[in-house]
Amino acid sequence: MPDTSQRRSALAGTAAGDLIQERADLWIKRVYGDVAEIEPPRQPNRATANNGVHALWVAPGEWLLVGEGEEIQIEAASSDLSHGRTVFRIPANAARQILAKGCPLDLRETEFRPGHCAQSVLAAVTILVHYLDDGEYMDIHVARSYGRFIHDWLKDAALTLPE
Amino acid sequence: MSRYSLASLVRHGLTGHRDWQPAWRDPEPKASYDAVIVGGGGHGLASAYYLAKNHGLNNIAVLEKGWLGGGNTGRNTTIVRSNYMLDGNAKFYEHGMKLWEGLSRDLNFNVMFSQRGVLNLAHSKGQLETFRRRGNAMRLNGIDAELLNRDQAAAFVPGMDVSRNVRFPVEGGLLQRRGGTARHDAVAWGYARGADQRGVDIIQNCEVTGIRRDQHGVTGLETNRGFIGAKKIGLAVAGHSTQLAAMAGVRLPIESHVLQAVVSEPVKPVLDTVVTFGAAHLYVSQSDKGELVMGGDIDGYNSFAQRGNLPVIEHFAACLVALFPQYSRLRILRNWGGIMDMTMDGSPIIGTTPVPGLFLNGGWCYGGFKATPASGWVFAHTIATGQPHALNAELSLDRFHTGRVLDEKGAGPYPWQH
Amino acid sequence: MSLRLPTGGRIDRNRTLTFRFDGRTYHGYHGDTLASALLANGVKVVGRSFKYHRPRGIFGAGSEDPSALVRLGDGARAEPNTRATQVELYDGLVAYSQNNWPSLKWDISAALGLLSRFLPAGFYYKTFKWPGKFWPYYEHIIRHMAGMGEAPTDRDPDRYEKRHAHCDVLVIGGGATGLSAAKDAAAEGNDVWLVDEGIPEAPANVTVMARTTAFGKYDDGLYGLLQQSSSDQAANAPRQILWLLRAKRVVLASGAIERPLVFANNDRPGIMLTSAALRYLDSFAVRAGRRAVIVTNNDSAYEAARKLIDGGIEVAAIIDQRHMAERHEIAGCEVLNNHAVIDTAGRGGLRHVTIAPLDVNGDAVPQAERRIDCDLLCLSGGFTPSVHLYSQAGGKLAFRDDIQSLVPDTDVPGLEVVGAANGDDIAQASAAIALSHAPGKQFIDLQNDVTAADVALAAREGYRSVEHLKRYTTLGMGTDQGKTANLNGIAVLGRALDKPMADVGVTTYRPPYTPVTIGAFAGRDVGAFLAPTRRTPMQEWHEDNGAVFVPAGMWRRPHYYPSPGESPSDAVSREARMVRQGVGIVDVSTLGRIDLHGPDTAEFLNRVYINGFKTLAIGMCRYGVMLRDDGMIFDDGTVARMDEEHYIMTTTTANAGPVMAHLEHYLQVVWPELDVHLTSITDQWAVTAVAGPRARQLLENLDSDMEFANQALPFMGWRAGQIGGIPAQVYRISFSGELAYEVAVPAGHGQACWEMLLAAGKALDVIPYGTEALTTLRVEKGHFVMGPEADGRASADDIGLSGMLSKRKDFIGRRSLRLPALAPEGRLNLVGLLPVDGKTAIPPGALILDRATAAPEAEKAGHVATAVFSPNLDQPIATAMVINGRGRLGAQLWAHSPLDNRIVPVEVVHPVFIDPKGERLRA
Amino acid sequence: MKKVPGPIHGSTEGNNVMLLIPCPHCGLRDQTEFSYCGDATVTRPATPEDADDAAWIEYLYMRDNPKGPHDELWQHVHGCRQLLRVGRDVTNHEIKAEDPS
Ligand SMILES: Cc1cc2nc3c(=O)[nH]c(=O)nc-3n(C[C@H](O)[C@H](O)[C@H](O)COP(=O)(O)OP(=O)(O)OC[C@H]3O[C@@H](n4cnc5c(N)ncnc54)[C@H](O)[C@@H]3O)c2cc1C
Ligand SMILES: NC(=O)c1ccc[n+]([C@@H]2O[C@H](COP(=O)([O-])OP(=O)(O)OC[C@H]3O[C@@H](n4cnc5c(N)ncnc54)[C@H](O)[C@@H]3O)[C@@H](O)[C@H]2O)c1
Ligand SMILES: Cc1cc2nc3c(=O)[nH]c(=O)nc-3n(C[C@H](O)[C@H](O)[C@H](O)COP(=O)(O)O)c2cc1C
Ligand SMILES: [Zn+2]
Repeated sequence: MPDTSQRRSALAGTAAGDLIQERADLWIKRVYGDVAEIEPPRQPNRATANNGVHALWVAPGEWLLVGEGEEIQIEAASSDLSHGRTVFRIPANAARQILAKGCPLDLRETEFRPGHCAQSVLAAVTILVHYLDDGEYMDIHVARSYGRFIHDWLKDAALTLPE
Repeated sequence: MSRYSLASLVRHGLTGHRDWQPAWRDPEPKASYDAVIVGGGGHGLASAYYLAKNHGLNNIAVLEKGWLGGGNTGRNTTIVRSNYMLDGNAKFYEHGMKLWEGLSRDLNFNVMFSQRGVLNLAHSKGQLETFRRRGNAMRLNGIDAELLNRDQAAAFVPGMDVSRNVRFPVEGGLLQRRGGTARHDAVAWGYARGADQRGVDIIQNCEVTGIRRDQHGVTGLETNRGFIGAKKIGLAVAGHSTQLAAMAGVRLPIESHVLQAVVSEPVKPVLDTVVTFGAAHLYVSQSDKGELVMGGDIDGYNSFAQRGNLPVIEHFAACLVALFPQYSRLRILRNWGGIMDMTMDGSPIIGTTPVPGLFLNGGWCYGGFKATPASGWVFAHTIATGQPHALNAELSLDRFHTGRVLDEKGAGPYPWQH
Repeated sequence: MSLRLPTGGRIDRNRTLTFRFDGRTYHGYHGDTLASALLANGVKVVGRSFKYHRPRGIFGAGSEDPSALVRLGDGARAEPNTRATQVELYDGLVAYSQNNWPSLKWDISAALGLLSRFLPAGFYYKTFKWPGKFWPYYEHIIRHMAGMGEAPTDRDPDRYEKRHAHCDVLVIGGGATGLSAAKDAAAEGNDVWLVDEGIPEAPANVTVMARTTAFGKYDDGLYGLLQQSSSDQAANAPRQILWLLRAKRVVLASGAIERPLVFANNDRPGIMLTSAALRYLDSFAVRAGRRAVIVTNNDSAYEAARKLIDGGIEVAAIIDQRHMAERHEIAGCEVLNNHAVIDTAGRGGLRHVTIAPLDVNGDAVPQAERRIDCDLLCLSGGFTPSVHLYSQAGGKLAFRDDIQSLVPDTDVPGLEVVGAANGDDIAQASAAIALSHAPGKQFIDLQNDVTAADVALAAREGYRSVEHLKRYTTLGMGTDQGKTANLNGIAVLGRALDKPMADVGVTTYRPPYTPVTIGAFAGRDVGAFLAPTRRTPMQEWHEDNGAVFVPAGMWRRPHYYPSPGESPSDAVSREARMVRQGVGIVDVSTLGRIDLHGPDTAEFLNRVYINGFKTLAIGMCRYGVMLRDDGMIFDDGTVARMDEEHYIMTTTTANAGPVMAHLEHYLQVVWPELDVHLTSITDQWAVTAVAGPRARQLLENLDSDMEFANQALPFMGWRAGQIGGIPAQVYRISFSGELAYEVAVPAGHGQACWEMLLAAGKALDVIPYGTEALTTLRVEKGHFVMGPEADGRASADDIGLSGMLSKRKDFIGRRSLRLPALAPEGRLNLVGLLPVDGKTAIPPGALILDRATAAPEAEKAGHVATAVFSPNLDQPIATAMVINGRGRLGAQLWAHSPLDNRIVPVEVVHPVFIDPKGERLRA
Repeated sequence: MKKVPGPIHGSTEGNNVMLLIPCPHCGLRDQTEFSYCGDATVTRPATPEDADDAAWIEYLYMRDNPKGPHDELWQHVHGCRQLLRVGRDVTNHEIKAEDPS
């Protein structure tokens, strides 16, 4: 199992921001078919959480498991993506304003609520937005190779906040 | 019919321009013609003109459902070039280029053909090598071509950003100096006037709704103005080729897509050539009136709507600002779209069809304006003789039946990727 | 009394602003527009017209104004063709008139006016054809005469933003109608947006967007809005914001625009729309003139006259073109029915107008003409509903005779047109033209200098469709898009053709409603954000160690790593030589990697590749080639079998995305019965290729639990283990023809692994190498790649891969191999080339001919695909695609590169230059 | 096992038939999240080897290209990556609401 503490961030060498935090400690797995160990959401655009492990719907019969602590072992086939993604955690309010500058999702509070998730596009890059249940933060996932680009983009978009 | 000249302009000026004659007549359709061209765009009108001029046919008509030149002829970015790589295309377009060079005088109508050069920019070594191959192929076909390095490109297009620290630095480009632009509407009008003078009936507001045929071939056309008999029918209805061919039971390897264009507000001369951005899709030139005229990729899905959506326009703008950051403060004045035939190999189709007497001129994709004179020339030949001209032999519909396609980009049978 | 009234208006008299126009200093107030401030200062002429360079003044008060175009600002912030009526005044504003030289007052080109009788619409089509070579000179002059303002020459320093937004109801237009619609919609609990070009009132519970133009209606309920920043905005705030608003329901309350009337010399500064004169009074407390005449064809003029009089403007007369039994009375003002203005006079302003009664045909009776002194002429030709967005949305218009205008006629789902935009509450009007035979020009389009005579000429010459009229005369093609001109153009054309206006038709309405800044469309997609850049896990190392980069799709890959003082070609040769002689490492993390899971994966791979995959054993890899269904090579790569139902596929860098989409397409659409899951794992892995005779030695120096001996890890095998504590997979795959391995570790450990490899190879003189050496090595080995050799037109047989084509199974593209075009005879084959003299470089991109001179008719035999200098053969070599090439081995041909005047005799050889038996890679 | 869902039903919510593409999984989404994949009525011969040249050429190259309702494939590339069948009127880009079946 990869040791996340030694993982080199795709943002290494860049200045960290206050508003936009990288979640470098997550493990991520894409799982296919029935997952017995965790109750995944059956509905698209939804995430469930059990014991710090989030299960996000990503495609019919496919989920993304995202965890903070010990990686859980599962029976079902899966692809490890722990190193393949860069995840940004942004206060929900700021995230809404920043994402509006490049992402077509309807993120109005009435439409996109805690526990929701959605895949979309930001500046021509595929993203996944996950509104954490606490209602305070959104996580934004991108493929690692785009991590630096999206980081720069988000930081630049945040420059003029609040407006 | 009076000739156009400086002298005639002065003479008419003195009489308040009251005596100018119509550039073309507005005749009622006859019961039948030796040949009927469907589509009063540049291609249809040029075909009629050369049928009359080169082949002596004068009992012919052009049927146009709307107004002359209101199709893609009236809505394109007016770039004329012959910088093709594959022989089948290169020789044909180069013949067109030669016709362009004498067109204003031939038609006695100034089509404002402006050989200001067409520069395709390369942004990587690999792209430059691809251009090198194309340039060499052009030169071996007797077409002018120059490969410019970055400094030469910068000198050729003053004001262009060739700095290194940009997302897509300019590495050089392929230049065809004889390429350029022309006044698109004038091309339709000039051919219409020339054809009309030679006896061709140009009939506007006449929509073809059906094609009649018997066991020997075509016999005529149903139109909203009644049946019109025709021994031969030439289709030149860019964007609607599949619809018209289907009226005669012919299926085509074509899909209709929308291509958009925009113009900026007019400004004093700033850009003296045609430039294409190689890293993404944008071409830009400045019209004689002063607008920057821009086009790029198709919207990417089938459409007959003659209008497109914002993402493409946003992309044009981003590319323009990348090349010319100083134009960022100019404004877009108007934005429109045209419906284009996109073929499965990105090359046009001119020639015979499986139906005797029915001829097809279509599939022009992004690039049929520049083909107008050559297309008319060889289509007239094909209609008059029943056989393709040497220059359109490879552009036959038949090539799809053998798989011998003419795929300039190697993109395969996905029209939205050509 | 000055032109500015002491009270009234929406200006703040406590905030005096200083601005400059054409170098002179003026003052205005906060709340002014540039136009109102100029008027207040008595400035009448603000520019020159497009064609005849006639003086132009302020004609309207908003976006409809065709003529008050100025250049705003200097240097990098200069903004040509800016409508003075829409510029909010700010302190220090500078503006300049346009289209004149040497000055606004004395403009040389205005002399063209004298020649104008020889320059009717379309004159350029009739002349300048002879002599042909002179056209560039004529064109040069025409171009310089045309154009309007001057484009800035420096990079735009401002920032633009783009925003996506969503709402229930969008109300366009903040006039009385729009406001009440917005209030109603908000009361129903909707999320309501109200946008207006100006500064509308702000009702409660409504998102009000001032200075915001709804410029376009696009598919899917998408409206493009352009929001202009106010002059008070924070310094880092965006200059403009382009909103992409999706509204469930839209209320179009865009009002109506007043129409001018057409008569001789109707373009002088001092002539303006009545509604504009009222706006200047109401909003800015500016009198547009001291003594006015109003000319009208409808009742709205009378109320306007009262308001002007109340505002302190003397109204000398109301000239009503209508033939009416009864005359309206207005105190202190002469009212004339059945009269028209037939001419005007005044230099740089208006001095008097000439009026005359109309005869029964509506023609002026010149004998009865008379003059009225005035410095303001208000035009009141009726109102044209602003139906632009409705028409863009596909709505159809109908002509309403009573108001002489086009109004909405059909339903557009989701869009409701209300108020004046719908033709409601608009005064009845008669035709806007009364023909006079006065000699002056009767302008219809004030910006493009299109006159009634031009329209008549177009009709006479056969340009009778309204669309022909537009293109022949340029009517309505200016920056105002004919907002005040088009209807009058239709009226004049109707007269010329003797057709009712309703039958003339209207030109197509297109976005944008008012011009939109290119920078705003580009938004944030500028600079580094023009397109994404991808970085490999080792990118930082490459940057820190002097790599020269080359773009590869969205990536930037190390091209080569020059040593100090080394030329690029020397660096590449050194790298390629070192790999063949020792060992080198290259970052190949950019190759696409796809995880395939599921019981049917082997079957699926078997259908996707031309060669068989069913026999691939766990622990082994296989090279495969994919075709498109048209039989052309699509991609190549390797597949490793990880487990019973788990495989990993690699693709080329450029095709990673397209291959994924291709696989998904076949899986979901063509063979939905196959149970296979695909996931892109390109980003999960950092992959380094280790190549060269010392590659195994290098790996054996690592701290690893894996064994790399031939028996333990044979050619095309793979193993998993760890390297220095990092989990790793090692694949024995080679593209260079050397003994080689690909070492894959999770991306976060990529740089650590790379550094470990370098350390383990230190004693072996390991070097990092770039893509150019990679190219050299693969050309030496005769490997084709997508692009140069397989360019989308090459079949497997062309490349010499027919041996790989499985005969035992079907696969994508197989059926096309039987098409006549794919029969081998006459096709281009991949071959190698050597210069006959053994030393002359083969020009890249050269064409191959079978003779030394290129007669234009010469048949081409093919082309050079990739040309390199081979340090290992110590001579130039190339791959080429040559017609029937495999049958021509040993033949001499010529590589022609006319672009740089090179012709090189070459010998056709087998494409594999090094180790044709493949002993090195199996070593 | 995955299947291409049947024709998709455009939303008529708010009386606003739109080209927002209705992904049967993710809901109404912006067109920029999708890529176009061509005419959905084109069917690949089940056993290509048995198709004659004419049938194979039909499949590869010939299209109806109707001017009106068009049954087409879009892939939700920036979303669930499923290919969807969408009925769209190509004369006005409206995605048609169809009877659920
Ligand atoms: C935005 C855009 C930019 C372009 N840029 C360039 C460029 O820079 N350079 C270049 O070379 N090419 C360009 N093109 C392509 C070029 O415009 C076309 O290929 C060319 O104009 C086609 O001419 P045409 O005469 O065949 O077609 P059209 O001009 O479209 O004429 C066809 C005519 O047929 C009529 N018609 C259709 N159906 C019927 C019917 N049933 N009955 C009667 N009449 C009918 C139509 O009304 C139309 O007038 C561009 C196209 C577009 C849309
Ligand atoms: N006397 C007449 O003939 C006459 C003519 C016109 C209007 N009116 C009266 O004026 C009253 C108000 O009419 P109304 O509210 O329909 O129109 P209005 O002209 O008062 O308001 C329209 C508003 O829409 C704005 N606008 C137009 N297009 C826009 C766009 N694309 N983007 C952003 N803003 C845009 C304009 O700036 C303007 O503020 C009515 O009661 C009517 O009777 C009378
Ligand atoms: C080369 C070129 C230049 C154009 N310049 C202008 C222009 O200066 N002003 C304008 O309003 N439209 C201009 N147009 C666009 C036309 O107004 C019109 O939009 C286009 O011909 C398509 O027709 P449609 O919009 O009527 O469908 C130009 C079009 C072309 C092809
Ligand atoms: Zn989806």
